[in-house]
Amino acid sequence: MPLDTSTYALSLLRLDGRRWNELRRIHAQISTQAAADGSAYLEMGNTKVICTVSGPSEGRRGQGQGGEGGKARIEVEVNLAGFAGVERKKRARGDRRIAELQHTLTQAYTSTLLTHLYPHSTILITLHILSLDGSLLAATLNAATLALIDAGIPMSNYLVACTAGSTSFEESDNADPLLDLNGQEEQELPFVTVGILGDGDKVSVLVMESRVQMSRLETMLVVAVDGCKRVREILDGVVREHGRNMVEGAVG
Amino acid sequence: MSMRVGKEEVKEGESESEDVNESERLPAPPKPPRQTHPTTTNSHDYDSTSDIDMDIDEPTHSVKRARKSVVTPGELVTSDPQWMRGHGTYIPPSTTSILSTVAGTVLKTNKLLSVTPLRARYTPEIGDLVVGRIVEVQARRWKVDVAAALLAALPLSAINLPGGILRKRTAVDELNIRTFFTEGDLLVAEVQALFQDGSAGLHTRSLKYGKLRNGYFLSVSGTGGSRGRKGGVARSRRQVFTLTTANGGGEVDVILGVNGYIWISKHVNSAQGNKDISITKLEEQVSLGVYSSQNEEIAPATRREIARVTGVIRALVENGVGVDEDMVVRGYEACQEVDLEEEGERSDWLGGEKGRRVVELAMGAMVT
Amino acid sequence: MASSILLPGDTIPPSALPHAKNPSKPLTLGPGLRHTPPLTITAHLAGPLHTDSKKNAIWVENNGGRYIPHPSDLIIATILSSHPESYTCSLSPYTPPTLLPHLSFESATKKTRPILLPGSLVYARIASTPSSTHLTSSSSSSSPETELECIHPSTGKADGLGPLKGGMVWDISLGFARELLKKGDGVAGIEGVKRFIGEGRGFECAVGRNGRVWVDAGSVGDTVRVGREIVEADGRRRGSEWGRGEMGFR
Amino acid sequence: MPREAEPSLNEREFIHQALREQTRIDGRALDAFRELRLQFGDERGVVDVRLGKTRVIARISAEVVAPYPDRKFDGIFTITTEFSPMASPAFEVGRYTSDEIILSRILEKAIRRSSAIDTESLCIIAGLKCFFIRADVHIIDHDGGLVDASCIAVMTALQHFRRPDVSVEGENVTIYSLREREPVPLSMLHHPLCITFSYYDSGEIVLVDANRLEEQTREGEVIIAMNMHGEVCQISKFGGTPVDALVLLNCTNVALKKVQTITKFIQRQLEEDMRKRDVGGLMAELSAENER
Repeated sequence: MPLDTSTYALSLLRLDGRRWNELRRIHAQISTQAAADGSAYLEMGNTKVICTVSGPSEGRRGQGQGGEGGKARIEVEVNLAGFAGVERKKRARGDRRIAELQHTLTQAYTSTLLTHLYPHSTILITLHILSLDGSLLAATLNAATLALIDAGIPMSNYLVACTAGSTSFEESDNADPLLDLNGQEEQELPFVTVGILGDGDKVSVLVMESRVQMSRLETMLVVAVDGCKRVREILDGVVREHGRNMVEGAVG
Repeated sequence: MSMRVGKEEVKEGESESEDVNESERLPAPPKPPRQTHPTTTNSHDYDSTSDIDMDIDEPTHSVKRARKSVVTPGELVTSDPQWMRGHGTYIPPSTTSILSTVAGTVLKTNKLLSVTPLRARYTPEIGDLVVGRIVEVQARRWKVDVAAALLAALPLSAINLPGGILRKRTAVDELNIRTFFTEGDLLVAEVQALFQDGSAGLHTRSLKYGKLRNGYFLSVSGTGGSRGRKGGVARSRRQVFTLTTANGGGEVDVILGVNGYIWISKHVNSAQGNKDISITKLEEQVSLGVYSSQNEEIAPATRREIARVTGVIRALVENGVGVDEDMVVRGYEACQEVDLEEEGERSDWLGGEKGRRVVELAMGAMVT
Repeated sequence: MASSILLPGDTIPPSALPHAKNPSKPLTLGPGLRHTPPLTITAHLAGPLHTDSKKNAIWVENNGGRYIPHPSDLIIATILSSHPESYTCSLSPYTPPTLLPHLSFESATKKTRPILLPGSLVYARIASTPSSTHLTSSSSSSSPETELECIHPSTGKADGLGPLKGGMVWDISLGFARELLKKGDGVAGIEGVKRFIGEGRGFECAVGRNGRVWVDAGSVGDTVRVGREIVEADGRRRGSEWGRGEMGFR
Repeated sequence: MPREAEPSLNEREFIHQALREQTRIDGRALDAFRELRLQFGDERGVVDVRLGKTRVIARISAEVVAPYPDRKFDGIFTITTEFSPMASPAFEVGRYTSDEIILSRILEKAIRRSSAIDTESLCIIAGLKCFFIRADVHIIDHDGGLVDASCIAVMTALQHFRRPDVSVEGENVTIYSLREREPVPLSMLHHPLCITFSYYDSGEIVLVDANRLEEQTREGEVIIAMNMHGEVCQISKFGGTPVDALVLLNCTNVALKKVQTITKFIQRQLEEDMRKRDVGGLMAELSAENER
């Protein structure tokens, strides 16, 4: 807390020079991996994620065919590179945090993709986190959305995510909301990750891991939903740009 | 305390009224003290895209324009109830508007609206000529990878058994199933049936189809599939053709599987000159070598030309040009021209700049 | 009828055997009993001993948790998947999957057979069980899986069997399910159910020996009421056992 | 191999229809919990929680160990969960299901990360000795609501537990046995509890404390952990059908009321247990004093 609030109260500028409602730079590319059915590379500030999608295809042997109820099964593999953080850390394979992340992505896309169109098949989403500076869940969701669009897998709408925090845990008057926290801010301040479907207020994913007064929650949620809409615009722009190139500029 | 939350009306796709809606539903983001909102920098960069959004809202407009423009998932294609939804679209519950579910171009066939994705895995259709690879041998059928969502099935009863078309399938054939096709074999086949889950049933009951040898396999899948997508195999009148190559390479067969799998091989004159031979004779002849996995002798010059054709197709795909007979022929001719221009040491590699020149030349030839 | 409580290993005294009216009728041993030649009968389940002198039968009543299929049991099965010639069905989580041939419905032919999606319910009879060393499996076939049927094998009539539409399913104990189906009061055990439910209500129901009751009383409210009454009756019935079984946790 | 029975289409359809008519198949109101019963063991820190047919046992144990080198002033507190196949055919020994991962992660976030236990108070000598408090959660019977029941079990057991008293003289640590000194309760900073909301029809119908059948037929869940002072400790909505943001905010309000009710219930039960123990406890203390 002291880290951020002390300077923030004076200058209204955050550690990295942003104002409260500014996103970090989002850079995204799609169709980056020729070998995959769909792929994307996404940077949200210093968080860098690469995602590939393979499928829908016949699942691996011995795992049963597809998901339940004649729908495609979605599998997610997240690989956090050892060099992603500040310190090199060797992570155990059965890391529960990663398992939870995989579960979240699987659940989120099971209800977003139109999986009933591909019975008995499996869609595998593989994510590599190359650099980690906050917004891990949000960045993986955004990257996976782009890669799934590239793979041409039908979805009801964009699933985009963003984080929002608050400068104080307590119920006090002078707490301000913050949009899109970086790694340092995430360690100090309470924050939520919100994933919304489309451009309404339909919340698909909501994860908060810090202790905060419930009155703070509403503000954080509003700011995050607003941020998601801006992220959606940016991602949509990337998809359109790519689409235009594919439709028009065949050569050059 | 009531746990039931009244449903508020959801307005779809009205981006202009979004702000008004939002303030009714959720309180506006609070303003921090002594702070004026800077306008969001990001939205400016993408203003051009929102123009397209609005145009597309007009149903009549959208369909005309959509041939060129790209729609993205969740985008309103039309709210006119007269359209029927096809592939790549969906209608949210309790509305009549059709939304896109993929990024692609709108296609209208009569009253059917569908969105063709920019890129997707191959979706089998009856009558498609596909190149496939056997991945599994079961009791009375093979499972074939055809780059679709599910493996295709090739029943033992749907292949030409040695000894003639009319021969009945026997228990011995079932036991010797691996002598026809075994794991890893490549084959060319036609999609005969589609099953309920969308997987394909194949057959090779024609002399055109069967096991592949004497050549080279190339996959352009991922971009493969239907409706002449850019950078993939286009469905066209002829998927199989023979190319007379230069440099003493002789004739080279090209099989463009609609599924994005391509086979380029030495042309073998098995039935040549025997045009008037009786069907049964032909069958006998077929039975001799048709399930052989042994390559014939292929001259180095032929091998080189096979590689050159492969390079041409790869260059076409890399530069986002649809692959069909016409383009491959033009590409091959263009390649020879580029080769002539080149002086000194010649490179047969058709990547990068040279590939681009070849494709440009081939495209130029098409325009004139 | 219930005389004494047996424990596994107990020997049945000859005095407890039913006094058959027709001495030529062989003694039938039901579940929970084992015959060791020449004349010893031992219990291998715990529960009260029951005898039926008319049928010259003797068995141990046991409210065991796991359903084991026996030929001619009526059960409620859930369709798991469809295959070229049959459906695979589940009777309970611990029972191996069973087969229900597509043609085993009333007036079903290759062309007109009921299409049942996975998750559909059927009321069926067990036609055969895999051959085993069980004493009761006299009529079993050599099929490796339990087979079901939804028609009477000789008449070809459904007799109330077939797909169950709508309604709701409740789980009851196996002993209660047997009790509801006892005494041949109609096929579906509806008379048995009515003994426990207040009069004056119209409802459809089917009792499966695998511990499931299907009820449809028209409206949601009535179905819930009937279903809960059945479940509560089951709870009351074994209430005494359960009350005692409630072990203080130390 | 046992396989968990999927609800049949009839059951799914019926449950949905009933919920649209504000009816639950077990007759509860939509926002009602099942009957909650707590049973304490003879030993301190053992609790048997029953929520309807769901049954969870939690046991707290303490030992003295060396603290982690990077956290010299903190004691250690871990929560482990054990899913037994006796609870449900869905559980297998040695196979981690996503249920298990989610349960352990939620307990971790709700109780440990929100610092329900003051780990600094567990430190005996900085960098050398500290208490290692371990909460073992065993799932005995599974009829839905595992997260809620497990959280209640751990929190109740932590409050019920007494660790041995210690005294420090320089480098010497004396740990007193139960006979020597009355053991001391753990220092708790707050009492978080989890409330799971299950929703249907895109959030139009929201239930608390769903049983297994309702869990299997729902569209999604939101797990909210909070304490009775209105501090939210974690929220988890792992995908599922999207719901309106307002529904989620409403859930936190309901969660607060539920948490307050359950916290008070736990408090009453603990006090009652104390009274029961006190009869003997006071006697024991008196007799010990006499001996002195």
